[in-house]
Amino acid sequence: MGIVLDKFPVVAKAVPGGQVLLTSTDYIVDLGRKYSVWPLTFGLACCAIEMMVAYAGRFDFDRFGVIPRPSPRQADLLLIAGTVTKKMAAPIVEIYHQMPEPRFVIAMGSCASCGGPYYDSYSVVKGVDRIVPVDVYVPGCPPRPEALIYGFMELQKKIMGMKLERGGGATAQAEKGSRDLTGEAA
Amino acid sequence: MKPDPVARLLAALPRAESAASPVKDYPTLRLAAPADILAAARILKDELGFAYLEMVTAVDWLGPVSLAGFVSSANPSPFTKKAPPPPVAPAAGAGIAYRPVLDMLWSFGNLQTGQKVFLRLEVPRDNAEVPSLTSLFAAADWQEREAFDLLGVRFSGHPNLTKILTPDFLKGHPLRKDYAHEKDAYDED
Amino acid sequence: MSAAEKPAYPQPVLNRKAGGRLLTDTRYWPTELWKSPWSLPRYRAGALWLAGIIIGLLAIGAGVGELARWGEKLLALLNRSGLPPAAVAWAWVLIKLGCVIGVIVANGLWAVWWERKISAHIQSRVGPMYAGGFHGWAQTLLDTVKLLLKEDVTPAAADQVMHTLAPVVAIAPCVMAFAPVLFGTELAAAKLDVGVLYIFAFAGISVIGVVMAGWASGNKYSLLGGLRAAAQIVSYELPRGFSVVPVLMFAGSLDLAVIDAAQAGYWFGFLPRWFVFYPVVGQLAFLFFLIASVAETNRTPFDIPEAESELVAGFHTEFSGMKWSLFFLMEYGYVLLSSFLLAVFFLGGGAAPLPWLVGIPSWIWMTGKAMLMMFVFLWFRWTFPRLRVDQLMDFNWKFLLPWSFANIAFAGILLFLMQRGWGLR
Amino acid sequence: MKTEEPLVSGPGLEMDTMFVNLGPQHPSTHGVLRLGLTLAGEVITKAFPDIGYLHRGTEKLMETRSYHQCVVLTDRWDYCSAMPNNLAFCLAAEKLMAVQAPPRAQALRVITCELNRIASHLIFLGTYGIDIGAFTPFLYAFREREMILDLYEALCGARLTYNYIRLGGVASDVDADWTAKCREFLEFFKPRLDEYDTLLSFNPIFLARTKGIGVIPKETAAAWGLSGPNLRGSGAAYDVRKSEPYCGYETYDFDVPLGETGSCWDRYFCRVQEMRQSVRIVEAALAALPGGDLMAKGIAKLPKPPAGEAYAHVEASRGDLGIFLVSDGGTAPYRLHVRAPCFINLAILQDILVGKKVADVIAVLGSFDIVLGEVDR
Repeated sequence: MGIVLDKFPVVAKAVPGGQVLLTSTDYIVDLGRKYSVWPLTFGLACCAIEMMVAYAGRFDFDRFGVIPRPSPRQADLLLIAGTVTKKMAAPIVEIYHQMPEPRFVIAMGSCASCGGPYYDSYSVVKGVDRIVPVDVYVPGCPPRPEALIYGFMELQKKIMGMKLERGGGATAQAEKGSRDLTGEAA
Repeated sequence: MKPDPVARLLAALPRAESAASPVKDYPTLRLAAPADILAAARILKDELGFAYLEMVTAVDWLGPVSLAGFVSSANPSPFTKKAPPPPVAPAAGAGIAYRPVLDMLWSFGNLQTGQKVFLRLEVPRDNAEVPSLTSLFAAADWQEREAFDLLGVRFSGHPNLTKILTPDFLKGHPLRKDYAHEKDAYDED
Repeated sequence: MSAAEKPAYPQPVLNRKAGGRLLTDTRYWPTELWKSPWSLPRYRAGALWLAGIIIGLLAIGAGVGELARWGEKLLALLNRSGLPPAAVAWAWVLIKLGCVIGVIVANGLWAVWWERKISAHIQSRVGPMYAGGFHGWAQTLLDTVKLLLKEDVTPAAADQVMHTLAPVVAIAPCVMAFAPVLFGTELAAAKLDVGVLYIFAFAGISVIGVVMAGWASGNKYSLLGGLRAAAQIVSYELPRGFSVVPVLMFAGSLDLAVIDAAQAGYWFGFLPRWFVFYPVVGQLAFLFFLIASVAETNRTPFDIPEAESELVAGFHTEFSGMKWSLFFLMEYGYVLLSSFLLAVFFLGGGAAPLPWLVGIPSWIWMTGKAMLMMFVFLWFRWTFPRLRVDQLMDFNWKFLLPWSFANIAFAGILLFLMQRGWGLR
Repeated sequence: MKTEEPLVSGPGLEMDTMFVNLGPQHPSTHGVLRLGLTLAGEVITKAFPDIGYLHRGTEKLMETRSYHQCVVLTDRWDYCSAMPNNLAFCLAAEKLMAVQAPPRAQALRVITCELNRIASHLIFLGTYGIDIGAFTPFLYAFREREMILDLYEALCGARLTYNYIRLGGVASDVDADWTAKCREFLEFFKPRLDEYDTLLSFNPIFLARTKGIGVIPKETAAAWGLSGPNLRGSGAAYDVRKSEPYCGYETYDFDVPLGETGSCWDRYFCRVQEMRQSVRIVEAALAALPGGDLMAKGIAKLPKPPAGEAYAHVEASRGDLGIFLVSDGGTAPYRLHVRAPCFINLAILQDILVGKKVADVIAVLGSFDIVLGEVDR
């Protein structure tokens, strides 16, 4: 039932003053997405405790408009907080595909980024970017809540760079590795 | 006076004897045959009040661990361009009797007196078959499944002896010293 | 420590600030807050801001005056504008409909932000701050912009038509139920003399939308949530209806305007003749209606249909984007509806609490009381744990319903005494 | 307690059941636990807990790590209270090396472990409130916990994975400013405990949801091998700090709170009472903090303990955490088995969830206070 803006850039370019209209729509849409990124309540290991502390009173994630949503259908952000084991890899991919576009992924902690202290374990996926495209990596074991919030603000900067011409972040991305959300890399 | 559990067990089980190298400062009893464990557990539970099964595990005495069981991430570290070496290269200890055997361990506790008893049993590595204690202690259920999953010890009479920790597609028993890990979908880059 | 006793490896130097104080000095410790909260400057600034906002609103309200007058002026303007009477009637209906939908949507935006701020300050944190400037006032606006542009996911296992229809069937009765609701002494979209009956009739339909959502999502959690919602809302309709009967007996009619008029005047010069101040009967009826309304709107301690910790997100697990926000709009719509009903039935909607407060128009009093009652709804959510399904049903059928019947009997006795002249004049 | 028995039962009258996955991703499974529930309406007829979603195989990794490096991996088992993990491993290794930590280090170990017990029980208090539906105690509990984390940050530099208790002693020393701040926290914390009692412990709805639910008699608790507050909630007085005191626990006087019936509320209230006892212990330990150095002499950079087997167990916040350590004289432990209390406490769910409603599943699961890092290791 949401408004579909895929055709809007083409139409806006045809209209004489359209470019201004397009950039201002981009700005408003990105502002809306930036200030209401809703993560999924999804903690795996020790980083989940630091994520809960980031939601709690002292570091208060709610200042940025963040409400943890239990269901993947209503979540925009998949915050992988903890070690991704091989047995948990399939559910994570399934949850990622259940989330509606535009969706983002933060790999919180060194376990989610590259396997961390379990770099030579037989049952750990060495980094979540092997199974899910990741937008922001937050180093640390576990990263401090301030580090998580800094990583989140990096994601907000990336979201501000999204353009409707590039499908507003809803374009199909490579299924692995780090994700190029705003097209600067190209 | 707290009854001395080891003496009582030595009397009851002729083939058992007090362990030569006990678990430090705990009474340890080494059994001779797998069948003895059920009898010993029943005596401990019913007569001596050791109604608390604390631990069921095993040690694989094959030799130093083989590095094939560890699969580090193939992408080398940016500084050395090589996969990181294991922190400690496993080497055979001097004067250690490595033998192809799984040294089983059961630990029973008496909540009232705070006493502990350790039972040891050596079982051949290839078909390690031990009677299950689930009929006497409900706590044995998951610990035996873990021993089966990680070390490959079969517990006869266990209601649901299946994998509990490792992923379904992982073949072999990881905590065995000669475990070699076949690369699966999540290991390549 | 002398050199000999130095530990084998370097001792980490604590990151000391100047003057030997540790990094974690006491300024950031909450213990300071517990000692004298009023001494901290930002609390005084907050209090001044609040007082300023309230006085400003009252001044604007007094300036605008009775909205009903403006309504009549607009209607007179329309009549004079030379349109055919049928067109005028249609235009007038559309204007009223626009106003009602505007109130509901504005309330949706306001209530979500207000709830997040209330819950934050109850929980010793600050809530949305950066969205749109001072205290994140644009938070809900930006949420809506994002929700509008979310991909609209209909799960494969879901019944497509029912899945799309469920939010519509849920929100439509809520908007229709607002027709007879009084926003000031005469300010209502439709003056129905069966207002109360109409409201309860339409308020009961949206449970069908909820059950449709539960069943059509093809998700076991939402099925459980939907069936729980059906059981809860239907069974709490009864005490909600019966707890209002004493009010109807006192006012003598189902028309909201008559109920509102019956509460004008003051006992002993200062106590307003609101139904909530009727001895025993008024307080009990108010309490039962409040509890039943909380249960109707699926809010804690009765929020088992979308119990977050058990059923992931209850009946709206499989809804994303705008469809999900329609369910939220329905919930806050019913909270607003219940607040206005509480204000009209028990708190003498439109009547000033003290005789000498005359300058302020009735819609300010009505909205103020409704916001007060909405605050109670929002406050309940962050202080109560959640009841279990069967406890909730036992509470309704074994406590709330029998007591609301008994309350009707008490009302009958009180009415009999009043007519005999012994009770209140 | 079976909350609801189907009144009419017999052949052909069974209710058709529905299989629901309280899946690896669920708001109140405290991590990645999958509960396969077979539901008849709202009542559960069969429960199958499926774990292993956080199995990182640390027992295998430790066979190629030196003893100092193993201490780092112990923090990640029960990450809500990492100190007792370090302590258990260090006690086992010290038993092998026949080394004794100096008195000041032992006192510091007691202080940090008890503070960690308070922090871990505060996490439990917060998340159990959310499971039952009250969101606010979570925030208050985490506000107090932040103050403890500040103390840890000043002492060991980390908030969650401390790596503070090392082989033969502790890493860093405590100065006057730290002890003053610790006492200030204890003074601040005592009235907060009474506040939790009014806020949650004696809240009528909370009592209705937890009293008399998930009752475990003493014998069943012992048979299933429960430990810690779960066992003491059923009335069995077994606390490792009393039965086998380590690190000087016999010198502090504290009593062990016991529950009466073993219901969810008893387990919850045992933990709240334990926080009060931990405050008493920390105060006593701070008062009688002996001088002296922090590390035992003769611990090499790459220790090679003599061949042998040792078992050491401590009273961690969640139960009786034991480490069975086997050394073959090499630089790495030859075999290390963790007697994880959460792993063993979780097994009882298969038995007591039958006959409960879905809401009770969350109440019972929450009352066991499991941490998946320790369940799966």
